[in-house]
Amino acid sequence: MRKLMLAIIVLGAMGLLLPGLSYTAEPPIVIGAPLSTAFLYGWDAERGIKLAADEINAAGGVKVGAVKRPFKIEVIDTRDLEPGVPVSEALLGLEKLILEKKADFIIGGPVRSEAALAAMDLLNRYKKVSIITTGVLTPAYHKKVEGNYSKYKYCFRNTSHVGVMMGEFVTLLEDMRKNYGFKTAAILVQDVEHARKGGEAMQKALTDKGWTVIAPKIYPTGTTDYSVGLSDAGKRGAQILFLWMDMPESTILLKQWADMKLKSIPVGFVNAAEQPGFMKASGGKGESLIVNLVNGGNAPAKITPWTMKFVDAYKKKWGLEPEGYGTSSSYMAVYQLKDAIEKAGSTDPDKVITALENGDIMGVYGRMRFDKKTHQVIPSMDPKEGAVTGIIQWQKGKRVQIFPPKTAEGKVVLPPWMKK
Amino acid sequence: MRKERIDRGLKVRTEGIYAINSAREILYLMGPRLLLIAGLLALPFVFEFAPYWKRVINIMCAYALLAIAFDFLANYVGLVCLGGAFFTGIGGYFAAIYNVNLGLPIYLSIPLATVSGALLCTFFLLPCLPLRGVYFAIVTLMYPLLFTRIIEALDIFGGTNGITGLDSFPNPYLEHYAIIIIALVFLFGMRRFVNQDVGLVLRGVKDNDQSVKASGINVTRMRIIAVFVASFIGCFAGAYIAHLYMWAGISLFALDFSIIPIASVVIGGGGTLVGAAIGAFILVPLSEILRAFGTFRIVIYCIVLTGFIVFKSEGIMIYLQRKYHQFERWVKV
Amino acid sequence: MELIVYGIINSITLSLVSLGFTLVYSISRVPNFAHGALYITSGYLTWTFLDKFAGFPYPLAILAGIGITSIVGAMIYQFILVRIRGMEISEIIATYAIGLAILEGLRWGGLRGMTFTLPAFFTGSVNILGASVDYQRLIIVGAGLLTFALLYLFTRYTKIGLAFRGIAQDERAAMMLGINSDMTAVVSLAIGSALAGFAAILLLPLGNIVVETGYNVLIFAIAVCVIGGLGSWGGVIVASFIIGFAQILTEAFISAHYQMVVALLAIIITLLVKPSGIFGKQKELEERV
Amino acid sequence: MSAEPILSIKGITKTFGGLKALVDVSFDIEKGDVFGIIGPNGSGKTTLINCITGFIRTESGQVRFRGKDITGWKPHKIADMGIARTFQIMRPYYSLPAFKNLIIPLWSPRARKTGGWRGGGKHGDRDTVAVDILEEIGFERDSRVPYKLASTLPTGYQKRLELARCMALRPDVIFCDEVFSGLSMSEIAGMVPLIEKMKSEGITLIMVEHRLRELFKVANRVMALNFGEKLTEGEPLDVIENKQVREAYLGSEGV
Repeated sequence: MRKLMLAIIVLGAMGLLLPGLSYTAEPPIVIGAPLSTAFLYGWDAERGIKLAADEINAAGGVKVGAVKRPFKIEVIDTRDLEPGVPVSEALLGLEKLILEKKADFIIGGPVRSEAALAAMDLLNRYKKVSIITTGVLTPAYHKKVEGNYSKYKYCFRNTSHVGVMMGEFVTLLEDMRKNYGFKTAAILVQDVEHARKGGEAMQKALTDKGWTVIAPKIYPTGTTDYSVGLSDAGKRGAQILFLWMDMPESTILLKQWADMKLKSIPVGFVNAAEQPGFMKASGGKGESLIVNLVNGGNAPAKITPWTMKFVDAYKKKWGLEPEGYGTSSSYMAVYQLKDAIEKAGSTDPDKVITALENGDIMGVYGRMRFDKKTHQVIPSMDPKEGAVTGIIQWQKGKRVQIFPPKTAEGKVVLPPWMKK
Repeated sequence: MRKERIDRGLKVRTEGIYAINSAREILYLMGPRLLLIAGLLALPFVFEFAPYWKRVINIMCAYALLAIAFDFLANYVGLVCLGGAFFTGIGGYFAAIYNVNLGLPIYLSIPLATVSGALLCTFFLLPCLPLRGVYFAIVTLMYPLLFTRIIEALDIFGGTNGITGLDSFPNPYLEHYAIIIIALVFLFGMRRFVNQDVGLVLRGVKDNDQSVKASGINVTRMRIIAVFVASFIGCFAGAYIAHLYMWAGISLFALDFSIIPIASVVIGGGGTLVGAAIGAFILVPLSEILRAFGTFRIVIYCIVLTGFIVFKSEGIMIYLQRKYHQFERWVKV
Repeated sequence: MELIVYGIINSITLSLVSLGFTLVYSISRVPNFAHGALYITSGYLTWTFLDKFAGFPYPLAILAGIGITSIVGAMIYQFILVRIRGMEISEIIATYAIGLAILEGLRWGGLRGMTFTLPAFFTGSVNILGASVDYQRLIIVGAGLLTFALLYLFTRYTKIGLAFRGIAQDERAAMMLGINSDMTAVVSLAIGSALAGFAAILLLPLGNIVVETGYNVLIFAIAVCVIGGLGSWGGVIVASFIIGFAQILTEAFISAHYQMVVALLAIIITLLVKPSGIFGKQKELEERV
Repeated sequence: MSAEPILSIKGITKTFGGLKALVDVSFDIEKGDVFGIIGPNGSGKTTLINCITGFIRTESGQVRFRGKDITGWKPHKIADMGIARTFQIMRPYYSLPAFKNLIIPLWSPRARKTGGWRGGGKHGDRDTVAVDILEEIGFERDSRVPYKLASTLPTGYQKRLELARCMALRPDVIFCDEVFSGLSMSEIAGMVPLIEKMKSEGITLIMVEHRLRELFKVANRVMALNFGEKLTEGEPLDVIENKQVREAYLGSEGV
């Protein structure tokens, strides 16, 4: 037992020594990034953050008052997207960033909604400003900020949420109705809170607009066969398959759809279909699929002058196109933070919060402003007014921005077997 | 040449009976225990300058409690529970409901959640208690999954988002000492309990339940008592974690809460209770140190675990005990 | 009508997934919790051969994938399980830990994201009884039935198959008759792993290769085996059909998100009503005290 | 009073998946009897005990103890009534020292009722009683034997421990399942007086045995089973003269 104690003490000493890194004249501003790095939403956010920080540091750093301080990025693997890992594990990771890595600000995750919601109390406890840039799509997040501003004022989110995305989808579908005369939609969603809520909201919205909607089919995570739902949708003449899934098995659904040659076009939030590699993975069967990448700039597009600059810089640094949701927003969050710190002239949380609330910069995916009450980025269909989404369609194996109209580079193309 | 093992002077090899003559001998016996108690109590102060590691202490003690519960059930009652997460989940949700929905203060919600959680767990496990063999293991493995799915499907208790906004502990020292002291109390309490007459009967159930039945004792009732005790410990850990992170959600039923305690018991040494706790004290910090390796730490972790099972199945505790009570020397044959 | 078609496909998929697990358990009494990991390993290896070595023929890659998986399975027994044989809990923990190590190791080694997949053998679909079925699924059904038939013949008419059955029924007696129990256990693990790999090759083209599938496969394999009776082959097939159809019917008539709840409830009810499973014999033996 | 047998078994039948283990077995046992049950291997002796003591459910038939129907009761209830049993395959509580093995029966509701453990409430009391019982049954009190782990005891002591476990319950009836088997002659010689002592204390004994010679020294009535069927019942010597019994045993035991 003595050996054990000794071991614990030695381990503890290591823990003490680790943060004691080299001390420079101008201490860096530490940004902690709690991310589930083994997953798309984790690693693309990590790359986005690192890219932005490198750019800023190369330009001399952040001007805090009279001195210029660099950004330092500390990434930690929270594992929160892995099944079987408790949220407390992710929260412990967050605490490690705050307490041991001495993070001044948090950007990125936690990625899973429930972990992010649980993290809000911790952020209040340690008084750390955080910008959520990936994962978390639940409206509960900003509603919680609004509900108890003084407690949760530390929490910002610069990506979209289900409510906004629904509006965008409805507009898109309405456009398609006008163009092609579609009127029936089937809804297939994953059994998680935000997807289910999304499915319900979609059903209601479309019914209100006069669509025939086949009641949502909710699939548990890990379902491997969708034939029943798909053939049902096909029989009832659905022209739109509205999907909301962030599980890998959604590829199965798309392959089945292509094999069945259903006379419908899949539209939705499908995490498996975001990456450039998806086309190869699906054996070309994802052609015509319309996917929401949540924010513009997660695929090459011309939204603002900055967009392609960002895409090119990303390609240069990491050797591939931005892969999916979380890339552009994580990148922007660093710039928003830089802007806020410079305006506040300090890293004091309260001052930075005020500065973030008043921040207004043109970014990769439009104008970036936070709502003062909810700390949610203000969305818009027009990049000049607010943050725009990035809905793309897979056309000839490439991701083509098709929505919002002001940023569109191409038109919706129907699957070959749908053309009469 | 052959290795010879000789008992140190004091210990008479009749299982638990000692003849104590001097203060030195008392110290010999009590020393390790005192060291453990003092060491644990001192931890929050030792890590005063590494605040993050203070947080690890809390989780470490919570896992130690779960490991003790597993060790007790598996090695003293013969019920292998693969679902420690079931206990933490139920305990955590109860704490959240009491604290958030009913507005009870933290010093009421934790004890109430512990008791009611233990009752509920026992109730759900009742059906598989009369059975022998692997059924208890399979059912306990399935229950956390089932509850996750039910909460998900019925969208109750906050659905997949969980319940947030639980009260945290009023001050960090209370937070540390609440769990450290409770862990110590359960540790030594359970060690005492298994040597009480009731505990002996439970151990009898493990060795030979038929014979216990033939002795006129209702085996199922004994198992109910044991499951209640274990789930009491587990639910406390769950309620504590819920309050520690001010949150309860379906991932309180996560597999880690089942696996890490089992691994702790394997590494620490089964059937000693102390070994279980020590296993957790080693594994949890180890897993923190390895955090930088990302998922690779799970690989390291699993290899260590397999290594222990295969090559050192007695575990660290029993090994240390042997080294402490005996010395070895090479003799010529 | 189409529900029946989909039900059959789903059931055969399930039984393919769980056959390897049952085979290992029935012969060597090792609950192989690394089953899911072996499943993914085989898929990943095949993918590696296809992707890294240009022009590698697909059938050869499949053979290599299954072959290596089966060797891995045999090695797990030969080097690890043999030392803890008979201690059920140690076996569970050890196999589970190995499985976890393989899966997380693969994840660490680069198996992340959703861009890994195997090509389907044929693409396109056909209409059967009003249900549209793609060719890959037809192949699965065919291959599944063929596997059952081959296994049946193997255990009835070949020497080693008969030895397997002997061991499965009474290990001690079989040992007295000169059957090497360790050797058969190694072979059984090799065959069980190969079956897992075979199932993976058939099923993975439907979706993509991700680590999570490994965990799901394990859960389904256990579910099917518990309901069918641990170690009973007939039970596996019957139980797959029960769960398979239960899932399809739940999806069609209640709602898809109760699928998992139904499967888990089925397990718990089975355990409560007939703990040994539909075809299990353990209860009967246990009663003899 | 004397008209009522202490244990009365009527028409017990049990099959294991088509195999008939017991067919319509009936017999009565008077208080104070030492009742022997003999028969070749696989004739259903142990199954019979299991049926009577509730470890196996019977398909039909009735077990009455002191006039009370106890058919289908749970084993622990039957033990609580005062029917103790030993097991053919001994498995003492290996992880406990010998004397601690007795804590389990002493803790049972029956032992508390019958005063096997005389109140007091102090922790040490059961230990004292346990050592007393062990001494009665032939463990040397002052040696280390009663304090040794049960797993380290020699077979003879394990058999005694099994009997001690029954005695701790203060039972009215004890079923002994092959207590002599696996013992050396000298060990058996040590056991016989124990049986006689129990008999003299008024305990009814039912003994399943292969060692007929030793059995006949103590038993006053014997029943023979073969293939689950009762062949005959009566005085030991009459039974052994029975033609069917001899046929059943021919070549298998040295009668």
